[in-house]
Amino acid sequence: MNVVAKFEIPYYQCLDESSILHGNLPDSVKDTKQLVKLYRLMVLLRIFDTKAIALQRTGKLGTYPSTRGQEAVFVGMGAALANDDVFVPYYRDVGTLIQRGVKLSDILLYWGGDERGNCYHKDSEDFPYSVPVGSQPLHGAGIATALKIRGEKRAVLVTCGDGASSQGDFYEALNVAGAWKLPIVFVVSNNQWAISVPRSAQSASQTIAQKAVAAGIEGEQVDGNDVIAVCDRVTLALKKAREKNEPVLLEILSYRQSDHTTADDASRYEPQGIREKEWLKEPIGRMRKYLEAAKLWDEEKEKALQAECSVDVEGVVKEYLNTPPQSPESMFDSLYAKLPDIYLEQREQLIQKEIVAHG
Amino acid sequence: MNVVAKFEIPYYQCLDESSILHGNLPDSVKDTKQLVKLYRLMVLLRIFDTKAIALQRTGKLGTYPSTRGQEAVFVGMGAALANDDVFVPYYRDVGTLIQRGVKLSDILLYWGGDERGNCYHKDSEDFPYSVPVGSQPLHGAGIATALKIRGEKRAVLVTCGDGASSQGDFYEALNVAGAWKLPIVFVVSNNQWAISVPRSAQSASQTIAQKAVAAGIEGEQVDGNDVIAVCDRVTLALKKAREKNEPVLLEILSYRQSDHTTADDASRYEPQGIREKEWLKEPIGRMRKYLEAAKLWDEEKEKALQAECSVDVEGVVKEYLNTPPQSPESMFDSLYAKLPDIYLEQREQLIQKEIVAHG
Amino acid sequence: MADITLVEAITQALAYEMRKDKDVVILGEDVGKDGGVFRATLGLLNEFGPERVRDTPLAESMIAGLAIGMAAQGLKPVAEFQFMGFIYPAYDQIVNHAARIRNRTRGRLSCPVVFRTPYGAGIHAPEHHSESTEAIFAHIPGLRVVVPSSPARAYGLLLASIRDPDPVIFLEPSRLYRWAKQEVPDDGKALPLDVCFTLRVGTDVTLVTWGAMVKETLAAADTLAKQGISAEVIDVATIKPLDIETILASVEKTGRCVIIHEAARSCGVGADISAQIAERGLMFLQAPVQRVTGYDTIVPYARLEKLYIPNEKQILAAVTNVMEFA
Amino acid sequence: MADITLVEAITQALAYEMRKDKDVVILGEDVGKDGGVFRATLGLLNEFGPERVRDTPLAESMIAGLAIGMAAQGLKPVAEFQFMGFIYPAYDQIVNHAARIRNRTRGRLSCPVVFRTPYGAGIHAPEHHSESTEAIFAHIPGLRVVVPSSPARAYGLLLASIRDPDPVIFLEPSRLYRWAKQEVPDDGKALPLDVCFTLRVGTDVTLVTWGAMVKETLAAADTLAKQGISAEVIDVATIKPLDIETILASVEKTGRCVIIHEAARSCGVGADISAQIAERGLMFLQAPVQRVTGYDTIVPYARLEKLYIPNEKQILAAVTNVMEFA
Ligand SMILES: Cc1ncc(C[n+]2csc(CCOP(=O)(O)OP(=O)(O)O)c2C)c(N)n1
Ligand SMILES: Cc1ncc(C[n+]2csc(CCOP(=O)(O)OP(=O)(O)O)c2C)c(N)n1
Ligand SMILES: [Mg+2]
Ligand SMILES: [Mg+2]
Repeated sequence: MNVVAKFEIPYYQCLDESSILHGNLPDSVKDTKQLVKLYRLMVLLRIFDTKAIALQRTGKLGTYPSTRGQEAVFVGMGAALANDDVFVPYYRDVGTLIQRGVKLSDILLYWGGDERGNCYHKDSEDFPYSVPVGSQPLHGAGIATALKIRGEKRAVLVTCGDGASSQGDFYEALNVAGAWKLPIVFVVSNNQWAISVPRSAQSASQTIAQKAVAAGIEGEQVDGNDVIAVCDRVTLALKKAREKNEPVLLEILSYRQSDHTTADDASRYEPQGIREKEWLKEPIGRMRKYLEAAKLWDEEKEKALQAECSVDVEGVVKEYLNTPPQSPESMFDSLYAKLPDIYLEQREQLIQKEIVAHG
Repeated sequence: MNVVAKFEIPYYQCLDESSILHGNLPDSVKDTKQLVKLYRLMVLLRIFDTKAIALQRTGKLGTYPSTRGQEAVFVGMGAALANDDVFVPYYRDVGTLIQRGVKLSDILLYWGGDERGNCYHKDSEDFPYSVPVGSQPLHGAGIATALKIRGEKRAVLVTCGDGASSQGDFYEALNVAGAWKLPIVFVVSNNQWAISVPRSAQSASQTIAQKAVAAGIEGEQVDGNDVIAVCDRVTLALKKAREKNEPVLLEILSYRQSDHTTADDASRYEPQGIREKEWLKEPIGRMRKYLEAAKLWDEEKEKALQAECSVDVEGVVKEYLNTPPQSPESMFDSLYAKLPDIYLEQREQLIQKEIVAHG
Repeated sequence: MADITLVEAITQALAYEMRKDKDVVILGEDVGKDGGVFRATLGLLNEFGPERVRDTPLAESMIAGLAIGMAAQGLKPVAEFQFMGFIYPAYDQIVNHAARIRNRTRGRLSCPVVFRTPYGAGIHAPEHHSESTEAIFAHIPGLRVVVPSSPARAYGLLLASIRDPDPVIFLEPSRLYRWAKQEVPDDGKALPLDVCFTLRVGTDVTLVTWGAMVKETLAAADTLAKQGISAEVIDVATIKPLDIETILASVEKTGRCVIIHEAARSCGVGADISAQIAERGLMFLQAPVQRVTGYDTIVPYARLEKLYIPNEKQILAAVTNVMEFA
Repeated sequence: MADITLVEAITQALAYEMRKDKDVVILGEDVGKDGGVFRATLGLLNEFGPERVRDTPLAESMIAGLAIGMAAQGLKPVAEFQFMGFIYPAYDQIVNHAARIRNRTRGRLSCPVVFRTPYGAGIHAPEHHSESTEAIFAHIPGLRVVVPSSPARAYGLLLASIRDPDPVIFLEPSRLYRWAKQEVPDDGKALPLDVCFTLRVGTDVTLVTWGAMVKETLAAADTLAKQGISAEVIDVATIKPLDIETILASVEKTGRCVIIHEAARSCGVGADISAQIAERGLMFLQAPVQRVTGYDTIVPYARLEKLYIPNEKQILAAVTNVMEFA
């Protein structure tokens, strides 16, 4: 017996569970303004999240998936992206999206059941949320193919959950990214659950990062409660993608501190005590403690931030609730570049139906 | 940075390119009768293969995929299977099938365009050829699930090509086999080509065996020109599957010494000289040389075998050519357990159509 | 006996058959502890254990492929897809293998699988949770397609589907999951898999429908009755094979027909029914068959979905059309 | 100018558009050096290089998913599936994403992809190489479905499909790939994507067909002409959106209609055409519309496939039926 191939999966953390920094601050997050910005965004996210859930509970929003506990994952990724990179999100991300110029009110609009929540700004090349789990890594690979064909030095960041890593499309995307040397970074936000199915039941693989081995690309695990590590590892991976066309798979480990969505009740299946235990590693408190120790943050600043975020979120909610409805015929108006004539009659019937319904 | 996981991919060979045995004969192939049997089957396979291609060229058979160069893979696997294991083949396998009680004439019938080539013997639980590349590993996993639910100590062997290892279904099957600890062995017969696409263009992974890492199961590479190694590694893997519910992925390396099928022309894309170079490792010559050195074989035996196989194959061809045609309505008769009444009219029309056509 | 909902009738049928037949095995995403996102498999893990109620990794093609292998071994898998919009990754396995294994082996192997999934719009869910694409299965030889629309029919048709030796696509209208309750004796009695259900007998017009649209259609029939129009209401229920005889007999009697379905109009199952009536019933048709269907557009997100779904008014308007045709 | 076959016309269209528009990129299995298993992309790798003529790993969902991402970036991918029986793993990506990206983003992103694949039976290939399942795409809003049946139409329709800003399923009848040759000027002129082609003008009966069945239908029209029956032959060519007006106008003129397609009968596209004629043309129909179709069974392996495919005799019999209807 000879050994023909060997692999190792590294794990990265900067700020440990006790908010102690190991080594120096990495280049990408060295700037204190950047550190504070990451923190502020995480706080905004959590306040928004709480509000969104409240809106859902009072019938003002549809099903909504909480980001609670995963703030560092999404905020860290968003901060690592360059403006002209292309982002392909999955449905749980709010923190990256807001750093891509997407309005929080649009995110509410989306979950409120209005397609216009996916419009973003006109020039955005980012994909909207993709609901079918695991379908978006291939879109990311396609975008990366286009960027590479054109010789542009831009990268793609595509995200999905741990459950998504069981989908065939996920592996196919990793594989082609390796085979074609595509400028793409795959992030699996491993929050330990796919609705009621725990990570351990998804796969016998010790890590999700090692799924990269199947594609002959690099894979690494990152502490997803450590926004510094997340931001840094994603930054480096994107750089590698942009400059060397080397795709990377990052498994970012955190914990879903919530039900799967507002339609779910995790108490049915989540063993007691885990959530509380995992809470000790939670990203916002960890970062705050670090910032305070570094004299970059204090109680007063915190209060001001909380107040500011609440006001912002209230404004966002107002904007959301005041959005005028789409016309019924909008159902047809983006179906094709130009609606084929044979569907015009249906479009007309639809308008009549609406008039009758409200007339 | 910590390392959280490490992996190694082993490579197995018993008989090297010069027919030198490294180490002792493994237990599973120790018996000299077994050695000779493996050789004889490989020779039969090659004679059959040559005949099948000739039949196709003269319009007596449909498209046919040659097994030339891959005899050790299929013969070795077949010898490793226990009678009550379940086999799920892909379309290129003849060598395992004949060891499963499938008649060579049935294999011709199949490629001759007759579904009855998939009937096998009534009690067979084996799957027939599956044409959609990469679809069969999931069937294997399903069969293994059934065996495990019932607590039976049987295993499943499922095969596919190197191209198939790019399909999502392939990874999904490996993954669930690991997650559910299924009694299954996956064999990838890596003949270096998927029609015109070379192995190197399928995936950046250094080996296909390492795709097992993604699923948290064992993976190994085996010399596919060495029937002893193939038989032994498959035997051991099946034992592991049966006794410990530990799935294994075996990448068995050989070379496609032919066009993809009779419908293909490899000279369009196969670089000159490779095939000849690879021929030096070819399994039948390698084994013969070993057997001769071990005084288990000689020119006379060879002549007798060749003659015997040719006679056998002629018989098989005769049986094939003399098979009476299926009735037209057979098109309907296995569609459902009982054909729903509304299709009876179509069935009747079909019978009439046939009568008109020949009347 | 308490009245139960459609989804409870599903659970009841699953439990009944699992008690009776140890080969019945459930698999799907979140079917275990969670009991499925609609609670259709609630309590089954507790009663039958994790070998027979299997939470799968998240992969629909895998769910179908596993079920096919299990079924070939004589198990009777009931595979759940979380929503019909997520069945498409399994389309290859279902069409290329489930529907063909028996035929491919001339009957040596078979595929007694039930592929269950919630289906249809109207529950204010996100995109892809509102599909009604029964037509893409109804076109495929070798499959059966079944759509229950009441607790009793859900129970009886699911039992029949599990017992059927061939693959069945079993589409459960999620809008009706908790709509109406009904007493459903747990007697293990299956309903036939290729006979339409005549829910109302009538003489003036035949309303042909299935799935959640049975609700609006029955409401329309009530309204019509008040207007003195006697509507016969047929719940097709078994989309494939399609019992066209019952429909034809009704249309022969009434001379008029409106077909109602939620799926997009073009190449929907309604087209096939209409075509068959036109082919075989032209002589007794007193007006062209009308279809009231979903639009040829993507089901909109929650805010507009109600406008997408055909409503009673549309059905009444179509009936007026066929009644007034001259 | 030499006459060329249908498959050569495909190559000619691809080359023309790739020369004109650098955003056109080809991807698929064996499309490079091999030129595709039917040689539809022959020579393109040499002319346009491996960045624009891309051999992919073997995975159809991947091919579709890549094309979607590439298209959102403004490329115009032409993705090849080796046979229609292997398009099913891509069904999810096509239906849930390609068909919906524009609508999902209210027009911000779009999906100008052509999904090409050989289609239909009659070439003595193994299982899964003979599919005609256009109906499963014709039902899906947001897609176009195009089927050429002559070299000239293949050329013009493929150019139009590549230039169209929305996803097109382009089905190439493999039985016709090398059937008839025709002069096809390489002038870059596209044909319209939503207009039927009237191949023969006639007055007694309308024959509606598409794909490989155009061959048998034209033969039947010839035979009918000899019998004194004047048949109008319509090649639908663009299955979705469907130009029903041309068909209705013809049926209004002839009063009789036979629809011919190779796909299985139940829920085939013929049903939708028949239903639309029944809805809107009942007044001028002199006989029930007849469908001549493939059977509701799995296309048999090579030995029996000829019996599966509708033949001229069946078409003539159906015409006799509609002509003699009273
Ligand atoms: C293809 C598909 N199958 C099933 C679902 C239903 N579903 C929505 S989210 C989810 C779990 C996803 O888990 P994971 O990928 O870990 O992401 P998370 O929600 O935990 O962030 C499931 C099964 C879906 N949206 N798409
Ligand atoms: C799903 C699917 N896609 C495409 C094809 C067409 N096809 C048949 S064999 C083949 C190559 C398979 O290569 P590999 O898996 O390496 O097996 P090999 O034929 O080399 O033994 C292809 C693309 C198919 N049969 N199924
Ligand atoms: Mg998760
Ligand atoms: Mg190969």
